[in-house]
Amino acid sequence: MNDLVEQLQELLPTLFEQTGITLWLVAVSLLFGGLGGLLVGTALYVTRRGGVLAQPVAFWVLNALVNTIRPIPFIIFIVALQPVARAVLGTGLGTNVIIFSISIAATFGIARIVEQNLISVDPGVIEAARATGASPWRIIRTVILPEAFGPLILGYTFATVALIDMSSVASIIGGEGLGAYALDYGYRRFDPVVTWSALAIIIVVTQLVQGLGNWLARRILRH
Amino acid sequence: MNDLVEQLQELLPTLFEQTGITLWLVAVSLLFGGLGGLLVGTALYVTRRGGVLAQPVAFWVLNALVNTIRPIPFIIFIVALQPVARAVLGTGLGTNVIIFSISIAATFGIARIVEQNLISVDPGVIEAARATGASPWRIIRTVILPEAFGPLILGYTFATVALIDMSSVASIIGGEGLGAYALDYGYRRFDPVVTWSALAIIIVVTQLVQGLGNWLARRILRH
Amino acid sequence: AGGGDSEAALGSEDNPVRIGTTDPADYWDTFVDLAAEEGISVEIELLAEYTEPNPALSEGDLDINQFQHIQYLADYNVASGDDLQPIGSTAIYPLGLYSQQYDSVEDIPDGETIVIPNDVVNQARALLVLQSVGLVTLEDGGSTASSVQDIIEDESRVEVTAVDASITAGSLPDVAGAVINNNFLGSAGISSQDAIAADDPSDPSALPYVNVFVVRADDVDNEVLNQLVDIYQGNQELLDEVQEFAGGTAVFTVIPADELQASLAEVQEQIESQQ
Amino acid sequence: MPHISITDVTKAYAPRRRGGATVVAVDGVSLEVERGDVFGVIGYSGAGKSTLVRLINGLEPVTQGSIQIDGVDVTSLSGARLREVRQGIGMIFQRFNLLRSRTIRANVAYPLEVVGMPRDQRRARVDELLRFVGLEDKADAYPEQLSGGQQQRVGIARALAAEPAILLADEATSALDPETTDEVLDLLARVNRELGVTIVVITHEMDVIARIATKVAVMEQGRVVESGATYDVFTRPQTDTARCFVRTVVRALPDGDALVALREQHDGRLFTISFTDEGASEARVFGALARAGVDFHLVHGGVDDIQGRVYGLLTIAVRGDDAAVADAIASIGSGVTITEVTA
Amino acid sequence: MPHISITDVTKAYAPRRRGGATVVAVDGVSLEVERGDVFGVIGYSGAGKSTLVRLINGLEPVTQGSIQIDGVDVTSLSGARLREVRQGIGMIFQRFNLLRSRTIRANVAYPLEVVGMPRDQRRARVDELLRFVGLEDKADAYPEQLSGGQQQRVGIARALAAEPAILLADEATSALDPETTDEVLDLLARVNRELGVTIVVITHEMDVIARIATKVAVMEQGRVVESGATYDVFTRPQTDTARCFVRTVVRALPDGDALVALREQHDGRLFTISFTDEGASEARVFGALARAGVDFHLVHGGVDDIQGRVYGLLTIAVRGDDAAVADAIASIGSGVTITEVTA
Ligand SMILES: Nc1ncnc2c1ncn2[C@@H]1O[C@H](COP(=O)(O)OP(=O)(O)OP(=O)(O)O)[C@@H](O)[C@H]1O
Ligand SMILES: Nc1ncnc2c1ncn2[C@@H]1O[C@H](COP(=O)(O)OP(=O)(O)OP(=O)(O)O)[C@@H](O)[C@H]1O
Ligand code: MET
Ligand SMILES: [Mg+2]
Ligand SMILES: [Mg+2]
Repeated sequence: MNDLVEQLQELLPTLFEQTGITLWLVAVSLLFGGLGGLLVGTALYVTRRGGVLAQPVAFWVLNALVNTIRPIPFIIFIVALQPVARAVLGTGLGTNVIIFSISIAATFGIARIVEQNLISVDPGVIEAARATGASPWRIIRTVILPEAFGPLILGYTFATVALIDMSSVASIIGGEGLGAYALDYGYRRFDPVVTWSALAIIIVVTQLVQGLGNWLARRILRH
Repeated sequence: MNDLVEQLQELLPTLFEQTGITLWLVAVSLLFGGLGGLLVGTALYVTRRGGVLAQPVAFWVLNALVNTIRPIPFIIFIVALQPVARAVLGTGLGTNVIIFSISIAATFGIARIVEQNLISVDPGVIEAARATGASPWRIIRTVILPEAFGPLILGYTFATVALIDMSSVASIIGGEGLGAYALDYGYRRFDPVVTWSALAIIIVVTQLVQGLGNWLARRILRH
Repeated sequence: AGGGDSEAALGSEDNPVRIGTTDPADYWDTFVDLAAEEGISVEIELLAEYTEPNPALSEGDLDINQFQHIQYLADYNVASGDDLQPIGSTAIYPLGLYSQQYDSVEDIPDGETIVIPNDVVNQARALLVLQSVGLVTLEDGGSTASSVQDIIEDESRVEVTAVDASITAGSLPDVAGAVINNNFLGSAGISSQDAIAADDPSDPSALPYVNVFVVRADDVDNEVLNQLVDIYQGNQELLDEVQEFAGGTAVFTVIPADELQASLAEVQEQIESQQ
Repeated sequence: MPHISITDVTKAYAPRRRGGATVVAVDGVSLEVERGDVFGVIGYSGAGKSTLVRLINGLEPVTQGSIQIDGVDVTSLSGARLREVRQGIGMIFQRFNLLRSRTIRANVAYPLEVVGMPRDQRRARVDELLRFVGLEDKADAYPEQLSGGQQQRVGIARALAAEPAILLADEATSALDPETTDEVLDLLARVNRELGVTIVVITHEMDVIARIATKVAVMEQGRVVESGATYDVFTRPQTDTARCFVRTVVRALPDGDALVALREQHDGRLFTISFTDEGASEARVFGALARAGVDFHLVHGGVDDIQGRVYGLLTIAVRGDDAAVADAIASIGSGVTITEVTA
Repeated sequence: MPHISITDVTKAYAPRRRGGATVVAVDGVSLEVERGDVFGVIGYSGAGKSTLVRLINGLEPVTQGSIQIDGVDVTSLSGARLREVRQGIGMIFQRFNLLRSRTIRANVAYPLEVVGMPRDQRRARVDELLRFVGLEDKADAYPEQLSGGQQQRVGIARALAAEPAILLADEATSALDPETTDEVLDLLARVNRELGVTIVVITHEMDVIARIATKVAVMEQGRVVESGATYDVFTRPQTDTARCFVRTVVRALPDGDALVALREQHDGRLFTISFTDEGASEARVFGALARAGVDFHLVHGGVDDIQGRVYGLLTIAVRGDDAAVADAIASIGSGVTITEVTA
């Protein structure tokens, strides 16, 4: 028991550091992947048949692209992206490459989430906006996205938790963070204290993220 | 070029076999995880404040549980689940254990997707059902779920693609399937032909799954 | 980016030597300190998968790596058309078969399951270990490229399942036996003494399993990198830590670089001829 | 025992944000609805009518007060007991609230499923209801394929499906054309007469009240400011609100623009004649005027039946000798009220 | 040049499922709306009114035919040019269609944002509009916190916000109480009079037509079955549909239950008297009857102003000698039509 406390005390600085890295990694990839997903998801929604910018060909291409990227196992995806990362970032290893890969993978996952949430927007309000002579782009910005904001918050919360999970794969290419730490120093070294203390922090962070998301969505949805 | 064709011809039987395994694995885990997620997600939705079975304590517990399971890196999750799998299935390895682990992980991921889709249901129709004297259980079954059916289809399509991705992690505990095959015989052996031919099938399967989902959702949403 | 300033001399503060490894081991901290004492700045890149360090080295993300044996390197070079070269040896780690339920190979009943690592090289090596004690029979007598698909079922006593190398130790409760790499013994609390079968590091055929420092071909004579090899091989304190991490299985072996390279060439030729 | 008895009921909506204002939608309302009543509730937009009716079947909890149905306090019920009460109450929603996921047929069948009617009986009952609201041909359509009035009719059919003992109708005819409105009102009247269903009708169409409500309550800012038998409220409205509503049906007291227009078109003096079926005949008025040799025109107003009784409020323009007019009026006697429009 | 000219327009909805029936919602409609008209469209529920109006601003593409606004064929426009046309058209939706994500204020501001009005002007304009519809105190509320009528008023304010040259009002007063209806109709009339806005009013409330529409078209099953100046349609309806609608305002021809009730209460013969402001005074009728010593009652009907002109349709019960009655009626002469109700 005492041993445990002692070991935890020793771990603490590292855990703090790894928590910081995880937060940074998730925040940045959420920023990029979130924006990317918003773009692609909205594009999917507006170009679909009956959408405000109906473009069957654009939809088909985007849809196929999303379907192509999403199912690729993340490990393979990271590796496949390394040449691109090297061209863009100058290296194929490390935290920045992880952020790069997660952002791109997240773009396509989040795109589907965004698309789904937009589909639930009441066609009546879109029609009301069309009747004012608003352009499709304005309708997207001022009607479709705001009307879907509550569900979108929940969608992004979902995605954030998925990103935390994804970020643990970071360890393959030398990334850091709580998940990688739990895998490398806990799981692969059979040290349950490390594994579970890192996981405990991940879980606490997740509770906070989800709590925040639920709270925000409730405020926005007002029911 | 000829070599490639030859190699592909040799691979074909294996690829077929692995495709079958993947389909089986995904279908079964979708069945269990999908049902589990429907249960947990619906429970989250109905027990929330203002829900038809508002139960703050039950909600809190479920919510925390989902938040605890979801962020655990899948690799660690599989391993952490092995003792349970041994108790239930008599072994901690193999395809059944993979199905077991994916089903449980999917339950919690799908739960959030379900919850989100249910939140978009128009409160007015729920009220109309309450006014007829329908019980909460009946309202869930005959109003909430059917009203959310279109978005749910898209949510499950999303989840199915995520399952295909998850199933590739199967390889670490000796599972099979296209993803595992791509990783073990392609990626880990630096054989791009294997990797990409397996991935190509995964992508085709995904296109079909997503296409089916989109088509169904469109039929159900009727817009 | 992790590249550092390529203008500055390799090993200086501004352009540290980037070493890739897959072992989340504390001895690397000691190694960094030792190198610093010699005025060489070193950065450790910890990668999770055996598949990562070689492509990263050849692409210039790393300057040197140390995680593999010659057999693995040869397989990689042949498969991906690269030309990475060993410049120093570290140790040979015998690969052992362990069991919780049985004290000897003879006790293992027919039809039981054995797990082995799923990466190509260790899989083949593990199969050879199993064949050497009569648990399986491999097509064409087996080779360093054998996989579970090469097992002749009718002539084998056990089923074999390949899992991630890191899972093998944890799988012991599920199976009659597991072939476990050195990397996972120490932390799993298993002693190498408990092996009920293993290959013999002193056998000449074990030479390809000697672990090596690897660099890009044009860096073979790089002084700084060679100096790092010397530091590794020459410090007892460090070697003790490595041994601890390996669960006591390491057989430290110092082989001249040209012999290593010759052995590599030989294994590569052998692999090519098998295809 | 009244069928529905509302005692001192208040419903307040808490402010959304800290510092926001609490909205008191229903404010200390007491009402008694007898079994078999068709009870009308009228009032301006936002008066609290919809909220009141939602309190009756417990869709919203009351903030204060109690509501009894058949002597049972429903505000204290919950679970299965509350649901049982609700099964006996049909509700027509102002916003229709149809299930998007169900066809018209299945929407109407919903309450029947809830009360557990067997499938074959259900089918027959739904067909009957759809025939009644004139939507047989839309049975297999989905709500968004229907026009507003068609959707409202589905809502009506649904509310009536399970043959409730109480029907709460929130603006049940607001989207309907006159013919359909007639049919729906006839149906409600029949349901009330033949099956003894107690009906609470919320509406802003005074016409609807005149035609089917036996009693009426007038709401203003959450309070009931006037209530009584329909005929009494129509013929002797006490509040400005009630007068405003009454005027829409018995348009007889011209004011504003209408009055200006009348004065432009008619150069005589304007009088209003108000008569009920209790008093003497208005024919006396016309007779007296005619006999006095006074020229007169009917310029506005009319005679209506409120709940089957005659009520008239007419405006006439009179041209002639002042003395003769005065004589004629004086000769008329009681039962008819004649007032000069001086504004 | 007509402001809006609809030529032979058809809108068909394809069946959802293979084998389903095509719904022809609008069927070969031609109409001309002059600049400054208040053009009413009435018709039973499902007649195609909402669909027609949605075709005018291109919310739905026509299946056939063409619609010209200011001489420009809008059915062939798309993109920026169509949007420009729409910016000049305000639309009030039957189902309100308010943005849930915006406060009331921001909902009303929406069309102003679209036309690019600067923020400070916008604020002032929105305040003015909200004052007008009586919702200043709800400016910061969200749609679901408003009653049905309040939501409709927001929709009206929004449609008027950008001072459109054409206003399409789909059941703009269906959820409003009479006072608010009056105010809204007055506003529409003012907007029409003072700003010359052309208004297309879709409604099932004939009353609304009587008060503001200069012309009216009657739709039935997708077709226009009757159209003309409002006064003409009211006084001389040609189709059953039009008659049915007219009757709701000038309730003068009792039938069905009402007639039965009248017969029960009055034992004389029933006559209807119909007169317009073109003809002679109905006073002659009363005078003649009074002089003939015949006892008569006004039992039903009234006098109304349709578009500022008088139109009367009265039912009287007459008791007396048949010969005397015949004499009296014969003595009346032209300008007034008297018919006995024999049914
Ligand atoms: N999207 C659609 N798909 C199929 N049929 C439709 C669709 N929209 C409307 N209809 C049908 O077209 C006809 C005309 O509908 P419309 O909404 O124009 O009627 P309306 O005259 O406005 O009726 P109301 O007074 O009830 O609002 C109706 O029969 C309706 O069911
Ligand atoms: N959920 C809510 N939150 C806050 N205020 C509300 C809510 N629901 C209704 N109100 C307010 O309560 C008042 C009464 O609303 P209610 O819907 O009962 O009016 P109503 O008499 O039915 O009006 P209408 O004839 O326009 O339908 C209104 O001022 C409305 O804004
Ligand atoms: N250290 C490992 C072994 O010798 C190396 C495997 S090859 C990547 O077993
Ligand atoms: Mg209301
Ligand atoms: Mg309509």
